[in-house]
Amino acid sequence: METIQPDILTISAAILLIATFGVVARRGFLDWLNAYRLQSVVLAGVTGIVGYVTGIWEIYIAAALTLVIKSVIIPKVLTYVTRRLEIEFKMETNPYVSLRTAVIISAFLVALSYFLIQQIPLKSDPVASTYLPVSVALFLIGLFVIVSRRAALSQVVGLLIIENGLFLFTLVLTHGVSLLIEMGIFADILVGIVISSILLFRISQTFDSLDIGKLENLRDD
Amino acid sequence: MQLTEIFTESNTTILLLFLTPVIASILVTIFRQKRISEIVTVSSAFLILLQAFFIISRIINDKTMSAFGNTFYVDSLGAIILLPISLVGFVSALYSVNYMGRQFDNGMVDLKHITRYYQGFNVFLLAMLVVPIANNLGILWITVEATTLISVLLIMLYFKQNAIEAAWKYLIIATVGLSFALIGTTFFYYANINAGTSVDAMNWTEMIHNSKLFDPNLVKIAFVFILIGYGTKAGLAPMHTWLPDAHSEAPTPVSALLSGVLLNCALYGILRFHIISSYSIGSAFSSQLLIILAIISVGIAAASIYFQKDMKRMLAYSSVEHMGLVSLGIGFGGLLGIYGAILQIINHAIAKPMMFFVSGTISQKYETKAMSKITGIIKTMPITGALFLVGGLALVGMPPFNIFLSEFMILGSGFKSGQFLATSLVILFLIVTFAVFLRHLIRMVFGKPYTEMKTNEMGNLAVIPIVILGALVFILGVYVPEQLQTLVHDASTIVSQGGSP
Amino acid sequence: MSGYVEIAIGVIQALVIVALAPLITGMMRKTKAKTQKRTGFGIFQPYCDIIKLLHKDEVVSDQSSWIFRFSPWVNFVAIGAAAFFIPVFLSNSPFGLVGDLLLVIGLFGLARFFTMLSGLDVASTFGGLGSGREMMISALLEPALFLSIFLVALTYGGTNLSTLVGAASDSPLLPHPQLIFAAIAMFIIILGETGRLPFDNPATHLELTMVHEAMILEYSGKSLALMEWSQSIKQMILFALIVNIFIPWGISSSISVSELGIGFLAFVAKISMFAIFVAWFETSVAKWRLFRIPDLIAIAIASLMIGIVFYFL
Amino acid sequence: MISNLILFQVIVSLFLGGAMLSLLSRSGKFARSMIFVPSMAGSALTILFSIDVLAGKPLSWAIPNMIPFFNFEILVDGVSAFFMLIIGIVSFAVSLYSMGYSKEYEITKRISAFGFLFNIFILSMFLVVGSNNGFFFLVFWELMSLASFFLVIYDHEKEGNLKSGITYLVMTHFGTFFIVVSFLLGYVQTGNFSFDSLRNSSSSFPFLIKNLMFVFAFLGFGTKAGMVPLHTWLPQAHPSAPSNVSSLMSAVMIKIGIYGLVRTVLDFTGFGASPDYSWWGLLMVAAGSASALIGVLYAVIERDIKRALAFSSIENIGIILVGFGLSIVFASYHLVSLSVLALVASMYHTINHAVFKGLLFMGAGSVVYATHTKNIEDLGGVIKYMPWTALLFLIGAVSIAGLPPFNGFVSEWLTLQAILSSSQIPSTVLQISIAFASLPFALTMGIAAATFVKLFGITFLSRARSKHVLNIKEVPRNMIAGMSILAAVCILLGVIPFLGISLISTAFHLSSQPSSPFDAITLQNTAGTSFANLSMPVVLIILSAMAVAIFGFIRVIGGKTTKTICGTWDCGFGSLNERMECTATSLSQPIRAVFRVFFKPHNETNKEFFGQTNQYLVKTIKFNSVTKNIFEENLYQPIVNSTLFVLDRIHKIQTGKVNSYLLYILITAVLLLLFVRLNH
Repeated sequence: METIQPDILTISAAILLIATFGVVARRGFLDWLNAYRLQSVVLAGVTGIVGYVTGIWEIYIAAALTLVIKSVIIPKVLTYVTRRLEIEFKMETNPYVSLRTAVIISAFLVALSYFLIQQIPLKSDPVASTYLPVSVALFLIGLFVIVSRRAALSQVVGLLIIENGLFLFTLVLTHGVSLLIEMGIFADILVGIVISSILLFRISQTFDSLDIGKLENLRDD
Repeated sequence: MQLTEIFTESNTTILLLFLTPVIASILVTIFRQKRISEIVTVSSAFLILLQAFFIISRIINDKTMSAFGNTFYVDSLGAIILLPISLVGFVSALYSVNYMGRQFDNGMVDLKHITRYYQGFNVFLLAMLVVPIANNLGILWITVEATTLISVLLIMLYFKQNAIEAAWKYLIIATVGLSFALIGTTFFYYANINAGTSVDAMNWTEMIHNSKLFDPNLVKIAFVFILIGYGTKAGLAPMHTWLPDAHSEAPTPVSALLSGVLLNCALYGILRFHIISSYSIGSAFSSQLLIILAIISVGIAAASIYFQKDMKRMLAYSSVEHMGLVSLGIGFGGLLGIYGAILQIINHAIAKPMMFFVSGTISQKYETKAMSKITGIIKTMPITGALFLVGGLALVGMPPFNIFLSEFMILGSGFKSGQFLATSLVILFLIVTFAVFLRHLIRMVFGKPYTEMKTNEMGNLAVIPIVILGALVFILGVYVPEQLQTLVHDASTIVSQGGSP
Repeated sequence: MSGYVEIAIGVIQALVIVALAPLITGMMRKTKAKTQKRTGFGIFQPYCDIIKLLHKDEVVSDQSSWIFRFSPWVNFVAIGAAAFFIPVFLSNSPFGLVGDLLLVIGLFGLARFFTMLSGLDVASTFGGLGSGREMMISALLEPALFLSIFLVALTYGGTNLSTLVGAASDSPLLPHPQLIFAAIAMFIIILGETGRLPFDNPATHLELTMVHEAMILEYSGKSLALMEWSQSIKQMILFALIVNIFIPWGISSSISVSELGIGFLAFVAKISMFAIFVAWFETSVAKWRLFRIPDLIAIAIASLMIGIVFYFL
Repeated sequence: MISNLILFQVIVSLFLGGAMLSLLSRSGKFARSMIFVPSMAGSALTILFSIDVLAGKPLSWAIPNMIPFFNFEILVDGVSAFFMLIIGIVSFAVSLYSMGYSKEYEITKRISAFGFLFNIFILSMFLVVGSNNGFFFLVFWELMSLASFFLVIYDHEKEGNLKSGITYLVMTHFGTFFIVVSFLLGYVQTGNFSFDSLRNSSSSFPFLIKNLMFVFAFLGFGTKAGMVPLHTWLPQAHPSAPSNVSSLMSAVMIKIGIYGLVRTVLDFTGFGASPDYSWWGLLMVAAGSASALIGVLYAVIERDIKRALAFSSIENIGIILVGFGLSIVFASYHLVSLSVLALVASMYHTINHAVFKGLLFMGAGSVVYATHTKNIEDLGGVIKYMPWTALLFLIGAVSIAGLPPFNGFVSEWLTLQAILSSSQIPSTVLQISIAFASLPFALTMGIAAATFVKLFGITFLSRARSKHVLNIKEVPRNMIAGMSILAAVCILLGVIPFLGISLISTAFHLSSQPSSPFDAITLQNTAGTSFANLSMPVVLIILSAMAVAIFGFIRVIGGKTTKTICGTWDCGFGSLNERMECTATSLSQPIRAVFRVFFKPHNETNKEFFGQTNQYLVKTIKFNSVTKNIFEENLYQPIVNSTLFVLDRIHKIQTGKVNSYLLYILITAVLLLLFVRLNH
C-alpha cells in the first residue's frame, strides 16, 4: 500500500463536496450538468488516487470508465434528451425548498454524515476516513436534491449524485470487490439512466411538462 | 477447467434453470408472433416450475446445493423463495395468455407491445430466479435492482398517463431505496474483510461463517441501511409509497408477479442480513427494527384500505400489510414466529396473485377498476365471484384459508416472545383491516349490478389459474404437506439458528 | 293412611278457596256499597251471577278464534290449580311437595297470558287497549312480586308455601322487622294483581279507566262466568297468601278436627276482615292515572329493597 | 356395536356429502331432498352419537401432523355431547322444516349454494363443539361464522341485508380475536394449543393470566352469544337470514358461544374454588341481567317479528348467563349443591331456549313464507288460515314466556331459585348485590310475557290488517312436522324435567342426580327443611284434574251451550274495520312510555285540517313514533367515527408527491441512523 500526501486527499474530497453544492445551489439544468461533470472528473481522479494507494490495477479501469461514462457519455445523453424535449423552461422554477435553505440543510447533512461515520472502525485507513464521510454526504445530498426539487430533470441529476456517492463509497470500502460486481452495478445504473431518459420523454409528451408536481394523479384521498 | 467439471449435476441444473427463460426470450424476439410467444412463455414457465420442483426436492433431502464453485448456493431458505417464483411465474404466464389476448383483441395493445411484454416477462422471471440462488450478496443486490428496471419497463408497457406516473415514482423510489441496500451490503462486506476473510468476502456462506467476528457497531449501522433499502423494495412502511401505484398500474399478470414474488425476493434480502446480524450481535437489534416497521406497515395498510377506490390499489395495500406481518413474525422470532413468517411468504404468494388475477378478470369484464362501479360480481360471473370471495377472505385472515394459519402462528409467537403491546396493536389493526376490506369486498361481490350484464365467465384460461391458486389457498389452510413442512422447518431453523440448517 | 287424609285435606283447602271466592267478592262489593251509602246486593250475589251466566247462551264475535273460547277455561284451570298450593287452615299441605309460590305466580301468569290474548282476539278497539295496559302493569308488578317473595323466602327459609307458612306461624312477627316492608309492598302488589283501585276499577265500564274489564268485554255466558269466577279465586288466593304469611294466627299445624276447625274459622275471619279492609281502602282512594301506577309500584319496590337491606345487615 | 369414532366420521361425511351433493344439484324437488336428507340423517346420527357419548363412552381422536404445531384433535366428552345433542335436535327439526321452506327460493335463485352452506354450517358447529385444539377450534369457529354470514346475506338483493351481514361478520370476527387472545395467553403458559394441556396445567397459571384469559374469553364468546353490549349484530343478522337459518343461528349457534364460555371456565382457566374468582360470576350475572333486560325491552317494542325474536334471544342468553354466573359465584364459595343448582338452571335454559327459539323462528318463518312480510303491523288473523302454525307458535310463545307447564317455566324456576339461594353466600355485599340484580331479571320475566302476547296476538289474532294476509294458506306438511318436533320437546321438557336434569347431570358429571321421573325437584334450606319443590308431572295431573272437574261442573250446572256468532261490539256505530283495532305500536305504548328514559321515543303527529283556521275539523292525522337505539348511537357510532377519523389522518400520507415519499425514506433513514449512533 502506497502512502500519499493527506493534503491531496483532503483537497479532492473538498472539491467533490463543492461540486455537489454546485447542484444544490443552482437552478438551471445546464449548471447542474456542469457541476455533475466536474464532480465526475474529480471522482475519476479520486478513483485514480485510490488505485494508486491500493495498488490494484483494476481500479484504474474503473477510473477510466468513470471518466468516460460519467463525465462524457451521461452528460451527453442528458443534453441530447433535453434538446429533444420540447419544453421551454429547463430550470427549477419553484422548488419545494428554497435554494438558501437547501444549502444550509445540505451542510447539515454533511455534518451528519461525518457524525455517523465516526462510529465505524476504519482501522486508521486515511483513504477511507477521508472519503467515506464525503460519499455518505454525497448520497444524502443527492437524496435531498430529489426530495426538494420538482423538476423531473433535477431528480435525475439527484439520482446521479446518489450514484456517484455509492460508487465512491463502495470503492473506498471495498477497493473494488470484484470487477464482475462492479460492472454489474455500473450496468444497472446505466440502464437506469436510459430508462429514466425514456421516461422523461414520455412524461414530457404525456404531461406537457417536466414538473413532477403534475404527477399526482395516483394518490389516496 | 474441465468440461466435466463444469457440467456437474448441480451446475447443469442451475444452468438449465437460467437458460430456459433466456431461450424463451430469444425465441420471442425472433418470432414476434403472438401465438408463438404465448406458447413459448407458458412452456418455459412450466419447465421452470418443474426444474424448481426438482431443485426443491433435492434441497429437502440434501439441505443445500451449490453450483459453479461457490457462486450459486441454494439452501432451504432459498428454496422457499424459489417455490413462489416458479409457481406464480407459471400461473401468471398461463393467465397472461387470456389477459393479454383480450387486451390485444380490445385494441389496447398491438403486436409490438405483446412481444415486448413477453420478452420482459421472461427476463423478469430470469432476474428473480437468480435472487434466491445467488450466493454472492452483491449479485443479490444487482439482480434485485435489475428486477426494478425490468418491471419499470413492464409497468409502462402501455404508456398510459397513470402508468408513466407510477413507473416514474417506482423507478425513483426503488432506485434510491436500493442504493441504501448497496451501502448496507458494502458495510457487511467491509465487516467481513475486517474480520479477516479475504476470499469471496461478499458471499453469504463466508459472511455467516465469520459473522461472530463482525464489529457490532458496523453491523448495526449496516443493518439499518439494509432494512431501509430492501424494505423499500419489499414495501415496508413508510417506504411503501411506490407500491400501490406500481402494483395497480401494471398489467395484471405483472402485478401478480410484483406483489406475490418480487416483494418476497426483497424480503429475502432482509432475511439474509437479519440472520447475519442476529448471528453476529444477537437478534434483539434487528428484531426490534423489524417489529417497528412491521407495525407501521400493518397500521398504514389498515388505514389506507378503507379509502381506496381502485380495486388493485386495495390489493396492493393488503400486500403492505402482509409484508408487515412477515417481518413481524421474523421480528418476534422463535421457531413459531419464523415458521409463521415463512409460511406467510408462501401463503401470500399464493393468495395475492390469485386476487390480482380475479381483479384483472373483473376489470376486463366491467371495463373499470373503480370499485364503485363494480357490483354484483356473483351475478355476472358466479365462479369468479366465488373465487374473489375466497381470496378476499383469505387475505384478511379468515380460516379455513391459508393465511389464517400463518397469521395465527405469528400472533402466537408475539405473545410467546412477550411482545404483548406490539401484538395487541397488530391485532387491533388486523380487525380494522378485516372490517374495511370486507366492506369493499362484499359490496363488490353481492351488490346490485349497475348495468344489465350477461352472466358469463371470461374464458377458461382466465378461470383455471385462479382455480389452481384458490385450491391451494384452501388446502394449505387445513393441510400442509409433509415435504413443505420439512422445507419450512429447515428454513426457519436457518433463520433462528443462524445459517446451519 | 295419613297420606290420604292429608291429600284429602289438601283438596278440601283448594275447594274451600274455589268455593268461597265469590263470597269474598260479594263481601267486598257489599262493603263498598255500604261505605258509599248504598244498600248494595247481598253478599251471595256473585254466586247467583255465576249460576245465571252459566245458563245463558254465548255470543261470540265473528272475528275471534279458538283462543277466545279457550282462554276462560285456561284461566279457570290455571288459577284453580294454583289454589291447591295455598295453605288455608293447615300449614302443611301435601301439595307443597308439588309446587311453591313461584309456581303459583307462574300459573297466574299463564292465566293472564291467555286473558291478554283474548283481549286482542276479538278485534275490538277496547280489548287491545286493556291488553296493552295489562302488559305494562303486570310487567312492572313482576319484579316487585319477586322481590317480595325474595324477602319472605329469605326470612322464612323457602318458597315452599308449607315451609313458609309453617315458619311464619311458629315465629312472632317482631324479630323480622323487614316483614313490615314486605307487607306494605305485598299489599300494593295485591291491589295491582287483583285489579283493585287505584290500579284498576273492577266496576267500571269507562274506556279511560278499564284494564281488566276491557279485555273481557266481549265475553258472555259461561265464558264470562268462568272469567269472573277465576278472577275471584285469584283474589282469594292472594288474600289468603297475605293473611297466612303476615298474620298466620290460628292456622293449624297438625291434623286434628279441633285444630282444623279453629284454623278454618280463623281463616274465614281473617280473610273477611282483610277483604273488608281492602274494600274500605278502595273507597278512600281514587283511580290513579295509568302512568302514575309505576310510581306506586316503585314505592313497593323501594320498600322491598329497604327490607332486603334490613335483612342482610 | 359401532364404535363411536366411526359414528363420528359418518356424521361428518354425511354433512360433507350433503354439501357436495347440493353443489351438484339442480332445482326441483329432488334437489331439496339431496340437500336436506343428508343433513337430517346427520342430525339424527348426531343425536344418537351424543346419547352414546353420554352413556359413558367419550370419544377422543387425533390426527397429528396435518398442520405444523397444531394437531387435529377431537374430544367429545359429556359437555360436548350435551351441546351436540342440542345441535342434533334442532338441526333435525330445521332440516325437515327446510324441505318445505326452501321451496320458495327455488323460484328466485339456485338452491345449491344454500344447501352447501347449510350443511357446512351445521357441520362446523358440530366440529367446534368437538374440537380439542385451539387452532382447529378457531378454524371451525370461523367457518361457522363464515357459513352463517353467507346464509345471512343469502337474500342479498333485499335492502339492508348486506349491511347487517357485514356488521355481523365484523363483530363476530372482533369476538374471535378476543378468543384468540385468550387462547394465546394460555399458549404462552403451556407451549401448545391442545386443550388437554390447558386442562392439565391451567390451575397452576398465575392469577393474573387466569383472569385475563377469562375476561378475553368472556368478551369473545359473549359476542357470539349476543351479550349486551356486544349484541348489536344479532338483531340485524337474525332477521336478515332465511328463517330456517335464523332458527339455527338463534337456537344453536349462539349457544356455541355459551359452550365456549362453559369450556373456558370449567376447563381452561383453572377456575379454583376460592372467593377470588367470585367476580367472574358477578361479572356474568351483571352482564346477564343487563342483556336480559335490554334484550326484552327492545323486543317488546319491536314490530318486525324476526327482530323481536332476535332481541328475545339476547334476553334468554342473559338468563343463561345469570344462571351460569351464579353457579360460578356459588362454586367460588364452596357451595357445591347451589352451584350445581345454578349450573343445571343455566344449562336447562340453554337447551330450552334452543328448542323454543328454534320453534318460534320456524313459526315466524312459516308466517313469512305465507304472507311475505315480517312486519307484524301488516299481519293479523293469520290463525284462521294457518291454525297449525298458530298452535305451534303459541306453544313456543307460552314456553318462552316461562309459563307452566312448559319447559321455559322449569328453567326459569330453577334460575329464580338459584337467585333466591344467594342468601347463603357468606358475603353481605354479594348477597345484597345479587338480590338487587334480581330486580331487572324479574322485570325481564314480566316484559317477556308481554312481548309474546304482543307477537302472537298481533300476528295471529284479530282481523287481518293488510292484503298480505289475504289468500294465504297453511304451510306444507314437512314444515309443520319440523315445528311439531320442537313443540313436542318443549312440552316434554316442561312436563318431565327429569329428562333434562338427568341429561345435564350426566353431561357435567354432577353429584346429584334425580332418580325417577316423578321425583320432585327438591331444594333444601340451611335448616334442612324444604326450601322449594317442584314436580311438574303432578302439576300436569292437577291441571288436568281441574280441567275435567270444571268442565264436568259446568256441563252439569249450565247444560249445553248454544253459541251465536255475531260481530264484535262496535258501540253501536257500526262497521268496525281493521284500522280501528289495536296495533303492535299501540299495544306496547304503555311500556314504551314507562321506559321512555331508555327508548327515547320521538313522537311526531301530523294533522291536516279541512280549513286552515279551524283546528277542530281534522282531515287526516298521521302519527309516527321512532325509538332510538342507544347502543348504536352512544357506543358504536362514536367508536366507528373516531376510528375513521384516525384512519383518515393516517392515509393522507399517500400524497401523490414523489418528493414526500422520498422524504419519508430520508427521515426514516436519518432517525434510525441517529438511533443507532446515539445508542453507541
